Amino acid sequence: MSSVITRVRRKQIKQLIEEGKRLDGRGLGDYREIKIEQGVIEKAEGSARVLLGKTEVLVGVKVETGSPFPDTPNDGVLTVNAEFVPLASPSFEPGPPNENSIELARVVDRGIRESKAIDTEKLCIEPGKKVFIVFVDIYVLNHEGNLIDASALAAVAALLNTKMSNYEIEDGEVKIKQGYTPLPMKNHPITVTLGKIDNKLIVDPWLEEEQVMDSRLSMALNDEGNICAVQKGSGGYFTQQQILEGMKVVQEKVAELRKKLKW
Amino acid sequence: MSSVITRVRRKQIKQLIEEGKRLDGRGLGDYREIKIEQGVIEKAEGSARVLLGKTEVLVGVKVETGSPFPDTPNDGVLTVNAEFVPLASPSFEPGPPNENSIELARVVDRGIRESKAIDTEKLCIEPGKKVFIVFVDIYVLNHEGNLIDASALAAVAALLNTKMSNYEIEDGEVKIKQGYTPLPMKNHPITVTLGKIDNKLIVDPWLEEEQVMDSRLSMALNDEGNICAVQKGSGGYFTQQQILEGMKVVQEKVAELRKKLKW
Amino acid sequence: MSSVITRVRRKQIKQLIEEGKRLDGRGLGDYREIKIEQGVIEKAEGSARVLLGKTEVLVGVKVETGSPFPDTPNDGVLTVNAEFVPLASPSFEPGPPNENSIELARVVDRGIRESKAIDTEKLCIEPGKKVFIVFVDIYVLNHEGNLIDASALAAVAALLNTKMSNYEIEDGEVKIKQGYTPLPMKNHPITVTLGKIDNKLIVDPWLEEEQVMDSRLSMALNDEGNICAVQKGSGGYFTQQQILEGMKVVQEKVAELRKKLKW
Amino acid sequence: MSKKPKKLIDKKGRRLDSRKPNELRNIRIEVGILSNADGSAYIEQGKNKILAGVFGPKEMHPKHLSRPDRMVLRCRYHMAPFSVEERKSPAPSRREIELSKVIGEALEPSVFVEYYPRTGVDVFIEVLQADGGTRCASITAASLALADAGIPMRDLVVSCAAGKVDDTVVLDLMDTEDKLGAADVPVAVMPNSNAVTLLQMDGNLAPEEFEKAVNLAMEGCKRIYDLQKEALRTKYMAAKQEEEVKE
Amino acid sequence: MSKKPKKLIDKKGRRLDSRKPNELRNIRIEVGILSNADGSAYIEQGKNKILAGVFGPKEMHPKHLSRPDRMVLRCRYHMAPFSVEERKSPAPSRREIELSKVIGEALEPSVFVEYYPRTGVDVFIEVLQADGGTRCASITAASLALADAGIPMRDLVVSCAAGKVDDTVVLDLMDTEDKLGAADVPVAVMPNSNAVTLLQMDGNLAPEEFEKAVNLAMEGCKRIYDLQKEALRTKYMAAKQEEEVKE
Amino acid sequence: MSKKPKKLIDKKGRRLDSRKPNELRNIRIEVGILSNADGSAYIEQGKNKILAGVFGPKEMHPKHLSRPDRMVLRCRYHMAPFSVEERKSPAPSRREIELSKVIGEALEPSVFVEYYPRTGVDVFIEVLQADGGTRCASITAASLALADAGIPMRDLVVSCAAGKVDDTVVLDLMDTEDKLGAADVPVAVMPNSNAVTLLQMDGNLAPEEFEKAVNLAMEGCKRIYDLQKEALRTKYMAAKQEEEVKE
Repeated sequence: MSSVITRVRRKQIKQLIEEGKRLDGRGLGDYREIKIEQGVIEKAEGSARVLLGKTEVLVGVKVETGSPFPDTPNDGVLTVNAEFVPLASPSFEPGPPNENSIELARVVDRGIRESKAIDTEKLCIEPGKKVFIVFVDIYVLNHEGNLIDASALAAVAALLNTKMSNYEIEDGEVKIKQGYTPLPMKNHPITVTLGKIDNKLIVDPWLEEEQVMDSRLSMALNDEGNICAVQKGSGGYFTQQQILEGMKVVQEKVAELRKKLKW
Repeated sequence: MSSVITRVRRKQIKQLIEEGKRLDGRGLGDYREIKIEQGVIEKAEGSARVLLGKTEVLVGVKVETGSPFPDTPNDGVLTVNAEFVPLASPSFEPGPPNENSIELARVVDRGIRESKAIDTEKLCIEPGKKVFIVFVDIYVLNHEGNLIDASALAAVAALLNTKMSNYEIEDGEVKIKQGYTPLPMKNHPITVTLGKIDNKLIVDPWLEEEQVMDSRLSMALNDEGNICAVQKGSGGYFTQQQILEGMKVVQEKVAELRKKLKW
Repeated sequence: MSSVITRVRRKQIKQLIEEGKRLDGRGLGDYREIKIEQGVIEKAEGSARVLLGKTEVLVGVKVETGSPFPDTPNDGVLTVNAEFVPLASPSFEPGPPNENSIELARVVDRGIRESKAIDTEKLCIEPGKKVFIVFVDIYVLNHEGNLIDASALAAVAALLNTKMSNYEIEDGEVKIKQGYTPLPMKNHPITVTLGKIDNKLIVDPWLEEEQVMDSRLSMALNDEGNICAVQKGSGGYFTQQQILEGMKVVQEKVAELRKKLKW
Repeated sequence: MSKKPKKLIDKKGRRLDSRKPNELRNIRIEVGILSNADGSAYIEQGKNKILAGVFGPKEMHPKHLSRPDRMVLRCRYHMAPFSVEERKSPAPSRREIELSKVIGEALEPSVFVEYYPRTGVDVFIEVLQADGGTRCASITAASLALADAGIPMRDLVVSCAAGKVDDTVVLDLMDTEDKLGAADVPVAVMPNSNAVTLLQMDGNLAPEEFEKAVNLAMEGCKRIYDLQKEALRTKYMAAKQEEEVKE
Repeated sequence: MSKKPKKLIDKKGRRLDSRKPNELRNIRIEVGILSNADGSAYIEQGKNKILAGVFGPKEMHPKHLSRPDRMVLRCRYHMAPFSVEERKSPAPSRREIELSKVIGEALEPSVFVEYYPRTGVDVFIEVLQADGGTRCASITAASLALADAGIPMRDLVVSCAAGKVDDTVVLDLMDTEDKLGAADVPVAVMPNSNAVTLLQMDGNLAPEEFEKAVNLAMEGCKRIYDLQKEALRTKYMAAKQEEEVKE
Repeated sequence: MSKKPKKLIDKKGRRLDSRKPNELRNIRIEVGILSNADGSAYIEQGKNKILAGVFGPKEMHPKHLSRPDRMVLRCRYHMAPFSVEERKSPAPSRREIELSKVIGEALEPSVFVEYYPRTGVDVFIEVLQADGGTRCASITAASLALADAGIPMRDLVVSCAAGKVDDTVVLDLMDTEDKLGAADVPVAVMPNSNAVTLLQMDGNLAPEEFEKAVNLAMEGCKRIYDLQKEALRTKYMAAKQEEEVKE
């Protein structure tokens, strides 16, 4: 793997962070530059591209009809999938989703699902029989670190951009009508990820920091500022104190990110 | 594979068997201690755990509704699956079933199916449309040899322990009612496996004997003492004489095992 | 792989072709001996075995009922699959189809599909609900080169040999009646493959020539002499001039092959 | 498969295809018919049509499967999608995986595996048309393919089934008898040593019936053994002739 | 699952199974119960029944996954088909793959991985019956299995969840509470150093509720830690006795 | 897709998107846009949006696929699930597998594979939006990505399709024309030597129409070749400028 970091570089990153600085000039609590572009894939019902520095994630949303789950007959279905496209990193291999891409998809999924971002009841066409299925496909196009925040942001931006065909029920069959309706959204979860390097917490770790950091903590907050999903990852540990401290940082950064996301 | 046996050990086992003895003190025709425990998994419709010496097999039975096979529209469906759980042996790898676990499942399946142990006609809900499907999942928890006999015994014990929800048909839909009915059983096949080591037949070979033995022969007998399934395995050969001799031993041991299985 | 060719042999083949000759005595534009045998698998609805020299391909056709594709509700379905049976060549591995067998199946499929060889509208039982599905299974039994031509020929021969059960619709159910009808065929595509070795075009390359040749070009022509499928393969290149020249050769050879295929 | 005929054996003791209870189906065997395999054989037994091809001895892939003291014999039994009534998916079924295992185990005792340590031999069996008893016919053909490949062997392995149909023990069951009969007992044997290398059974047989079926199957094996040897001889003579012509 | 009960906590503050909000379920732990694994443990927590087995340190397969400076810990969390209401396919689900990853990451910080470079340790977890909180109980058992295998460790890892049910923060959610409650916060910790090695959450919690839940889960972990140590001691004493008997 | 328009070409000879028969769609190409790939390019051709990334030359994994006398070029063509009308499963389809093969074979003749024996180059193509002619646009982009990676090459490979729509031979078919037209002839070429490295066709063309289509496609290729070279130049100038700024 060509992305393994040298010992010297490792030391340099740690030393800087000790001093409250970072290799790319950011402060410990700073995000890289964020760009959000919606509607980039015209053939998808919704889409958004997020650039977090050089990290690039494209999310496409397709809306199709299908069967509801037996235990939620009145709710549409949300499906989140993540592809680590092999051109995005020498560490990505072509093939079926692995534990890393599955974790990413499931963390983004939990943020959306637990914040009840989509009004799934409005996606019911015929209770127990036919509902809309919302496919959120996360496509990682360039991996320079912090895929979780970029993907979560792109997913919500794409959902906000999603329009569904109008329809009528005629003799039990769904007939597509003219015009579009936006996907019914009730909430807008924002996820912020922290890295821990030698007991310092940093925001938005980039690729080389990810290779140095001891541990990672991601939190998704909903519109009300409540926590709706948490994921500690990448080995290592946090003290109880660091978790609470981290929560404060996350609250601050969520407010910042939320401004980027217009709806 | 750490379970490969040394040459010295191999010689020792063979020599003892030549003398009619076995490493663990058993006679050639003796089973290890057998323990059968039913109802160990409360969430399953039926379950049983069998200990054959240190060999441990857990069988869980789930009963669900589904479609019958087109050529047997009036019969419920039996499905037997075996998992070689990797914590049971250093020789088990995680992954999809391999030829060994598939053979085990199919041998157990044949014993149950050919003896008509389950009254599958009573599992029909609506001919050609809806029947009960009985899933028998064999879970090998510790592999110390003779998985076939332990699994076959655990499967029948679990089926005898299986209760199904009562139901009514209302407007073509299956409605679950209160109470349970035992799974309709008509027969109780018992399987006995013999090993052949230098022309001696032994009963219930354990792990090290399996690594030494030339061949294996398993027979399932039904309540009437008829043979309903046979499987020669593990390479090697039997003479015609040994097969008939083996059949006699099996008849004897089946009677013995049958006493352990109360119903 | 035992089928790799030596450097000496390679040189010899090239030299001969330079002189307009081939190792097995053929001229550059000659096919190996072709044998077509139909109806070799009685249990299949249709079948044919083609020998192209020692290359042997068996095609079996099964006709079953199923659902049409949503965008062609009035058409039966054609499915072509190719198996590189491992006993046919040391270079074939058991396992799911690989890029080579998929390419073969798709090239044969295109020839049949684009020439509209099968009258798929006549395979419609109930528009949008039930149609006949024609499974064409290409089974490569011995690989001595030019699998495309042998397979395409065997596929059409098998389709011409295919008979379907007569049926009636009774209460929306398909009832099989006595007797058979031939599969409705409208066209008979013939595929010819050229190899390019040092700027010479050869017809029907056999195994060793395939290992020496720079590139391959296959063309399927329909009854009217129109081109319905083209596939350049195996790396290398053709000049524009060679393509047109090749087309002429193909036209000639198609006429020759067509005579072998009686219908 | 749809409706069970009243009788599988008629009043005169004849079976559906008019065979007597202890009669084999027509058998045709050819050896050495594939140009790429190191050894091969083709068998027709009734409507069964089966090809077997052998590659090896050769280096094992992957290497960690090789054994320092012996050759490893691997076997794949596979059915063509068009070989049966309803199209079969080409992906190996659980049945095919089990049969691959027991067929390999039936062939292995006949091979001097210790002659070629660290190597592997692959036996590939393709059922082109199936009509009951494919595992037996596969073993009969595969053993010839091994011999044709020049693998050193103790004896040929030959295989045949017996079973119970209506109330009679019969030889060499065809598909309908297999499906509607009471029991099927496939047996494989090395005739020289009477060593049974495959024995399976499913159905319902009293012990004495089982014994009778095993005996009948062994009897059938012996008859097929003659055909095996004849096929080998034919191949050998043809090869010899070809050589002589060359000289 | 069918209908939501009106209340998950009754007027007296008791939960569906009559536990108090900060009460653990019954827990039973056994260490060293498998004969083939290098280390093993079994846990029952409420109706959860979970087995953990450890193999290693040993050579890595495939080799290219080994690391020159450390041991690699691999973890597989797997549910038996009969462990849940509706039969689960034995193929690993996306949920099982994610949990395998986070459980492995929760265990790893406790292991001195640098002691055995180039080796691997496999942790296999089998959920035989599931009733909410399986990932936590799995970690508790797997850490004991690692200790039983003699893997050098800083501390045991112990795990427990807290969550919100109706309006109350409660400890150790069972299945119904997990499904119908407002939030679930599984936590794993090495108690000696208060190092949190697993933290997840889904649901909806105000920040102060989240803090409360984390604290309550840590509290639960400490109580289970005592049971873990007790189980290790029992195993150790039994092993010692056995040895003395032998001598 | 639902209903076939009466005419794909109107009375004035204009196509559905008002192009003339021999007119290309709008094309936008960028080179060197990915930070991790050794080379990369992005192309928009009509509504097609395609990314290509190249890694290598590098050691081959698995090793046994490497070749002692040459570099091995592997290619994966893949469509994003959201790139087409109905969501596509991310697992590679048979179509994607065939296209990966022919695209790789179209690119390979342009590379001096003998310069780096035993190594491998991976070409990854991701179709983010598909609108007909993706294989051609993919080749155009992938060849630039190879050049951007510094792989030694004889020439760029450029690709374009022609086809027959209604009764006219037209250039660069878009999706609707591809689906409803009479034939599609994708061609790839190294313009310096006029070497055709990809040629496929499906539909129904008289020989003279086929010849005309091939000629028109070659003509289109030449025009796109200019855009390719321009894109490379732009990348080169930008890189140079950046370097100068640094100095």
